[in-house]
Amino acid sequence: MSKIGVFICHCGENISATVDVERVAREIGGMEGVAHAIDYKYMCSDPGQTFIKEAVKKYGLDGVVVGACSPRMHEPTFRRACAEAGLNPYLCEMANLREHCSWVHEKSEETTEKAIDLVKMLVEKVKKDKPLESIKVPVTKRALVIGGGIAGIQASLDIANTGHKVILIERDPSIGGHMSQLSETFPTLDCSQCILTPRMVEVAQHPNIKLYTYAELESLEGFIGNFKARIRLKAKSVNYSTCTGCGACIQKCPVKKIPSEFNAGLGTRTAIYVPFPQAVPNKPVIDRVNCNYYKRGACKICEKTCQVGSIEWDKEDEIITEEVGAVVLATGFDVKGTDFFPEYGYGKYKDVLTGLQFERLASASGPTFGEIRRPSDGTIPKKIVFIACAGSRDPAKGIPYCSKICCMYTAKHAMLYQHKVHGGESTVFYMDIRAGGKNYEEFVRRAIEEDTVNYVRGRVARVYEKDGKLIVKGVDTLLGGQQVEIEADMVVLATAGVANCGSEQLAQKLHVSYDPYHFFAEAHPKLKPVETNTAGIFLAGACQAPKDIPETVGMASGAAVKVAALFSNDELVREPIVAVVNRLAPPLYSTCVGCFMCETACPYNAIEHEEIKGRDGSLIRTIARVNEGLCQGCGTCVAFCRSKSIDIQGYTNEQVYAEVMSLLND
Amino acid sequence: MKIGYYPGCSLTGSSREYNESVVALAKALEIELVEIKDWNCCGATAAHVMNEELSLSLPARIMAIAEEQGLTEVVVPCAACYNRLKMTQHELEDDGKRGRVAEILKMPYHGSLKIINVLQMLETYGAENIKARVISPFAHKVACYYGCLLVRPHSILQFDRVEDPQSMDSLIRVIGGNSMDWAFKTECCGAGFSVSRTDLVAKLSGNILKDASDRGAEALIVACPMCQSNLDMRRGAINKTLAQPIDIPVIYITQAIGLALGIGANELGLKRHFVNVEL
Amino acid sequence: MKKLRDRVAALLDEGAVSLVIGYEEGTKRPRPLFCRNSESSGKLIFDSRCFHNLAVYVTKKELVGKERFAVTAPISTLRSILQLYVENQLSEEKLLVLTVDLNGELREFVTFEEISAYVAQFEMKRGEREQEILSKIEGMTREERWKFWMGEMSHCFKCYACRSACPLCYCTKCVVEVNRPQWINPWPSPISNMEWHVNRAMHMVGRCTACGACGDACPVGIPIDLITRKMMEDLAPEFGYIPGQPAKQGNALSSWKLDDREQFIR
Amino acid sequence: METKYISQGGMAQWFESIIASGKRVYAPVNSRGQVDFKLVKNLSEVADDYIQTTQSIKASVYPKAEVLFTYEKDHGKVNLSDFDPETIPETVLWKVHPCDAAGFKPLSAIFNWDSADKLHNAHLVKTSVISFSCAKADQSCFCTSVNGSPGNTAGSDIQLTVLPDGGAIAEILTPKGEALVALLPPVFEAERGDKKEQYLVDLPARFSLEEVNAKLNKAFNSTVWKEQSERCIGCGACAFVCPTCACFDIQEDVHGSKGRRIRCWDACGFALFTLHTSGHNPREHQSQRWRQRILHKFSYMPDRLSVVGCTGCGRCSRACPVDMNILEHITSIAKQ
Amino acid sequence: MSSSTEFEPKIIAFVCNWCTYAGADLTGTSRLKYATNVKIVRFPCTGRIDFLLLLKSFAQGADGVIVSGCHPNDCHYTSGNFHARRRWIAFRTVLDLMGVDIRRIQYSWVSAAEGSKWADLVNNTVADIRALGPYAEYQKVAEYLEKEGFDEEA
Repeated sequence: MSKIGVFICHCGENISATVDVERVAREIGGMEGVAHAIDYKYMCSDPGQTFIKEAVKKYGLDGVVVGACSPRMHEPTFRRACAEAGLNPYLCEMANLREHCSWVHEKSEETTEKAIDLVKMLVEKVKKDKPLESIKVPVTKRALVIGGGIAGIQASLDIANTGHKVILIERDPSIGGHMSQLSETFPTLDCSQCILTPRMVEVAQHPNIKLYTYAELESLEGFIGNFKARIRLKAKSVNYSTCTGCGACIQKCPVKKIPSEFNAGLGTRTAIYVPFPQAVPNKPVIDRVNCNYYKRGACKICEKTCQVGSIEWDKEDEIITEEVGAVVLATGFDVKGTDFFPEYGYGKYKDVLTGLQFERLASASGPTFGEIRRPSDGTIPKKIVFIACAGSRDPAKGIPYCSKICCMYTAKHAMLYQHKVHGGESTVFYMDIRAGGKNYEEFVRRAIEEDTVNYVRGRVARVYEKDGKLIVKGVDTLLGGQQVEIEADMVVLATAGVANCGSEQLAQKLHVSYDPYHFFAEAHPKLKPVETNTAGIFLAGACQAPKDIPETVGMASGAAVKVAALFSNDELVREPIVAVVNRLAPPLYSTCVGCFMCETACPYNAIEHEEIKGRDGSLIRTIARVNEGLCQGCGTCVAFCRSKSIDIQGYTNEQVYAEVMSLLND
Repeated sequence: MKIGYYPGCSLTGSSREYNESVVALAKALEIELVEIKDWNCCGATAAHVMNEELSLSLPARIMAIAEEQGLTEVVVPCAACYNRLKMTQHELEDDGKRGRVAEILKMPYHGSLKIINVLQMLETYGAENIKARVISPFAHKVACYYGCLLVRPHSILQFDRVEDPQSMDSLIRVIGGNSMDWAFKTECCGAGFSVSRTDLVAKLSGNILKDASDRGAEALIVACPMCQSNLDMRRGAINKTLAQPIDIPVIYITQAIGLALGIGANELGLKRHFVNVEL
Repeated sequence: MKKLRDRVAALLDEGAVSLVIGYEEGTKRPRPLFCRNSESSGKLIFDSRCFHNLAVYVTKKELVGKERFAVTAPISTLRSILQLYVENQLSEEKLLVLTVDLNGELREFVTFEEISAYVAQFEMKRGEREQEILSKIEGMTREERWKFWMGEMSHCFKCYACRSACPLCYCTKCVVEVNRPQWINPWPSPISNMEWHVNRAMHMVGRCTACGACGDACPVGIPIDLITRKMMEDLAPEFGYIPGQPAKQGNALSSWKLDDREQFIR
Repeated sequence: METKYISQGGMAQWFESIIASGKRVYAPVNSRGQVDFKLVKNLSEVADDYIQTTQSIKASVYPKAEVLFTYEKDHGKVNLSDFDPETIPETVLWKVHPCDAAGFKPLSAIFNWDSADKLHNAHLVKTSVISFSCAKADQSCFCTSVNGSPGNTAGSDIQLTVLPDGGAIAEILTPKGEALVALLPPVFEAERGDKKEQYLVDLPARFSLEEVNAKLNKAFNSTVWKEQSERCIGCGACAFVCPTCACFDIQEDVHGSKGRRIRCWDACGFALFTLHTSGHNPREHQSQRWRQRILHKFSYMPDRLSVVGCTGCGRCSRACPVDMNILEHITSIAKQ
Repeated sequence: MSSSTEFEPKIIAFVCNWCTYAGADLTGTSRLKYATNVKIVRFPCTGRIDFLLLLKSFAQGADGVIVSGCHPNDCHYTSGNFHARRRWIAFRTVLDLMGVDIRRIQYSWVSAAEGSKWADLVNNTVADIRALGPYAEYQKVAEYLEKEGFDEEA
């Protein structure tokens, strides 16, 4: 007869507000097999957990059910408490009385009865629980960081500095990401290149970091501690071992009119190019789409000019395989283009720019070498208008969230403009100024007070071009909603920060869930911001949500320490929720008849063939066997097995059957 | 080619020329317009401000009798009527309202009718044979003015682009005209304030006309009787507010195409404009 | 027939095979025969009346023993043998398949591919018994179908002849004999009978070749072969497989397509 | 035991009176292309031109699934409600063949072997059998070889032998029979001296029981079992249609804290019938199971209960999917 | 909820742990209300949900069943929901052939971010099943044993 302890939590009054917890404890106490049932205000608190431990020892419990919040939240907590009290942690189950009952129903008779049913269901399940030992799995102490922006760089350096090997892959020809495109950074206005390039060089020279640029993840198999990543090294058509980075080929390349991605389309670049002067690695790549040789088979000028002959015309994409134990996703974010806004001219006005394009104008390595000039006619704009919240906080455009960094970089842009264009007049149309970081508010105040930036609180209805001027029609809600019309020379839109293109496909390759806006979903918004639901895969930076550089770096270091923790011991302890094929005494040996339908169903091909031989070595039967290292415990094989020969620990057929029966009968 | 035709009050009243030009053009393009028998007023923008049931029942009755007369598709030249009919069709997808309106009408309403405006009709049925029939190309630099009701609310009307519509511009190009890029395509002309607050109409329409003439437009092309009357009939009040008067004419798209197809000015009703039309 | 007998006798005499499974004349109709020596091959017959699906014996280890054996197979047995190959129950070295084709020629097959090629010529059609009952069922409303099957199911007394007669039911311990938990109530009652036959149909998804053995074996004459046949006919186009001609790998139920039908999923 | 005559009209009226008396009447009915015993309300439903029903009438006294007792657990206490014999209604089995009627004896022999089975006996007490002698038979019938005959009255309360004029010779054999006659005594006229044997089918004996019994005592390890049972696919059809097979399985029908203990038919032909929890199976091969079926009926029961476990009805041969003809097998053993 | 004599359907929800269970948690955290008739059973994946469980639920008195998991391509185990979807197609075909009322099984995809979709799913399903009424047709048959001469009433 099982002796089960049941502990009903009030959760402050989150549960007790609508569920009569005393009655639940009382009725469950009377159930068959329940030796001890109490209710307490905070089960997850220390006193709460000590109740459990004492009860386990005092009553010699062989099963514990905690009726409280979602098991996704505190199952580990209570299982650890049981383990400390000497009870096998897998004999402890949680009934979700908060999210699935008290919070979603009114206070009524039915709500309490439902709570009782839910607890009763788990009591029946615990009766069928078996003690399980966690699985030890070897850990490959090498990390894969995807994305070479500041997030990827910081994470790689931190992991490498703990002495573990890191593989950093970056899709573009050089690492640096969006930060390398910035001129200065708020709130200190220190030059972005100056604080970033040393880190980039450190990455390139760090003994523990293997850097693959112009490379993308092809596929990822395996599981935490034992991932196998296949990486596609896109053909660079330049042999990096012989190339000295002298740049002669870049000068000579005849194709000069390709819009430069690095300059956000303002400047141009050649077919064989290095994205920006401080690029790491500082060696060129041939853009096969626009290169004359690849288009029409002619030219080859760069080959002629190269003294060391490092042009490799027919180099193919190469796929390499790396064994890694953890993955850090640092693929960053993107900004919406001006063509996304009908009211600002569908992107057809040259002098309506995005924040990133303004950064490039302001940057010394930009197309205008730091001077703010109009892309249309190259003149210096006397009047400039910045429009904050372009696309962000706009449900009609499908982007209801705030992109967090635009208020700050808009203030910075205005400040830079005032410093660079004396006598210039800048206006910022804003809804609210969000400057919550350290020294952020002071920075914005400085822009308003010292640099005389004219802040107008109101939205801009339309921008249209007339005689070379951009007519900005807005409203000033602080002056009684008076309509404002400015004839500006340049308009800068602080466009919304969105997920990087291709993030959805990458998430599906890694089985990481993502939110409706294709940002990667963290395991828990408050308590697990750097982890994902997929064990062993961590998040850093704006790929999780738009954020500024300080937060990104903090998060990257957070992800790095998670990886370091994973690598701190040689073996990884894994949940024993894996499938097992039943074994019986001879002559049957197992009810499995070797049809191996489970093998075709298993997404992790964790099912192997096991040959049963008699004493004389003759083959008796071939049955299925589960490789418990590979098995992730999805249970698809269990529901497929016709003879019910395979079962999954933690959700066995008996347990699940008992749960359903207890729900439907009283 | 047979299509249902709903002229609406303004086309039989203050904007008769729009009706004449539509009928003339349709005849020239061998499109047979079957006017809905015993049609009633669509309630225009006034109704839905005062009484929702009235504003839904009036257009619903039009569509119900059209369905009863076997029509599957109806062209509605007036932007306001087109807007009301489309909006009503959308509102009546909600069973509750549909039930209530069915009670009022005491006749079946299916909501399967296809409502199109004059631009859509010309695009789908006329595009090729307009091009083939152009006799004297409409070689003028014009500004196409869409007004507000023709393209909004976009989520329901699903017609052209909201901020920078192109359908009239492309038709003008088909008949050899040069439609220029300007900023007031969908700015408000003052609409219903024409009578109560003529000063507002003068200001708003004035801005529109000023921007068009500053950019050298020889005429304004419209597809809505309300806009036409504000920009044309109120020209006197408008010119009072402007530094120097503007005398560029305001004609309908159907009239412009009619001219290109060689249809006579009288037949197109070009003689009825306040600002006389010499094109 | 004579060519078949001589060939079998020769095979047995040379010791090429230790057993030949075929048909012999029975009380009312032909019945399975197990020739272990050339004398008994004289009783072999092979004509259109031979109905039993001999594939049900090829997976019985105690019967066929360890050495190579042969089976004379009409088209229904051939299809079942293909499916058994796909499910790793047979090995090509152990089984020799004999059949008499349409124009009376004796054919021998060893590999899966040979059998597949031969089977591909035969089209799978409903007999008029199946057509008559199935068209009646297809015309019924849901309530009528429920009443019809419940009426039929009340006669079933769980003798499991359908399971024993089916070549693809080769499990040593069937799900109905699993009692922790007792998924399907083993005692005869309309609901447990229905649960048993739904489960049987589900275990036949993508596998059943509509040979009719189950329907023929049912002592109380319930048309259970029509359940699996109708399921097969409905799901074959849906899952994109040709019944009776299985692909070498995988099974229709345990593979999937990106664009599987899902209008019923909210 | 007295012999009477009952006219065709008299038989119909008598049938009405039995129905009117509220007894449950089962009779062979031709439905779904098969003839089986079903609850009938009037004589017209009863089938006539058939040799044998598919299933025996065993189900009337040993249902294929019945509730032994129901229980309800209530916090440690269990209240149990036992099987109540009163719930079994009076039943009359109309137009049973002598081989079925004869089947009750071996069946009850098993159920009263060492402890009297309450349920079976309760059914038996409430059941009265009106058998019809056989005028036709087919090649599967062999009642004459197992101490039976087309006119055998063993197990019947009343046996009618239908005459060409539609009336019948009525042999009233037991007090239950008299009770049935008492429902409408006038229809039973005096005996007309017809010879019953004339109307019985002539069925020559195929083998002698003693000879078979003798051969079987020495045949335990013979190879005959393997040869005969090769085509047997191990289903339960023969056992379930057999009037004398009595093996059963105990099952549990649980609904939360309430439940019922159920007895249902089982068959020695099933592969796992004798599987031990240890995994060992004394009868692992089909040949052993077939041997058990034959020896139980033709050797063990005669030796221990001095009754042959087979009444020669031939149902198992007709129902067998692979034509395991018991008559053919027994005769081949007898001739060895 | 209404505790009047109105029929209160008994509904079981078989959900996958990674998406729908988390979605239901989100419904809780966002305090959206839904009917108490539905009780959730947690599975690691929709692939783990055995069709026999659905059959058993109806036999034991359930009036309706909800089966829900991750959207296609979102499955934590890559293909669990694809396998489940194919199994559901086969299962619905067989059940419909046998005359079981497949309207009582509601299939859906609910992701971890769709808390409101879960609440709507539950409320709509409860309303649909309440409209269909108790599944007496199935439960009445479930109690019968042959002894009571079931086939007479069939």
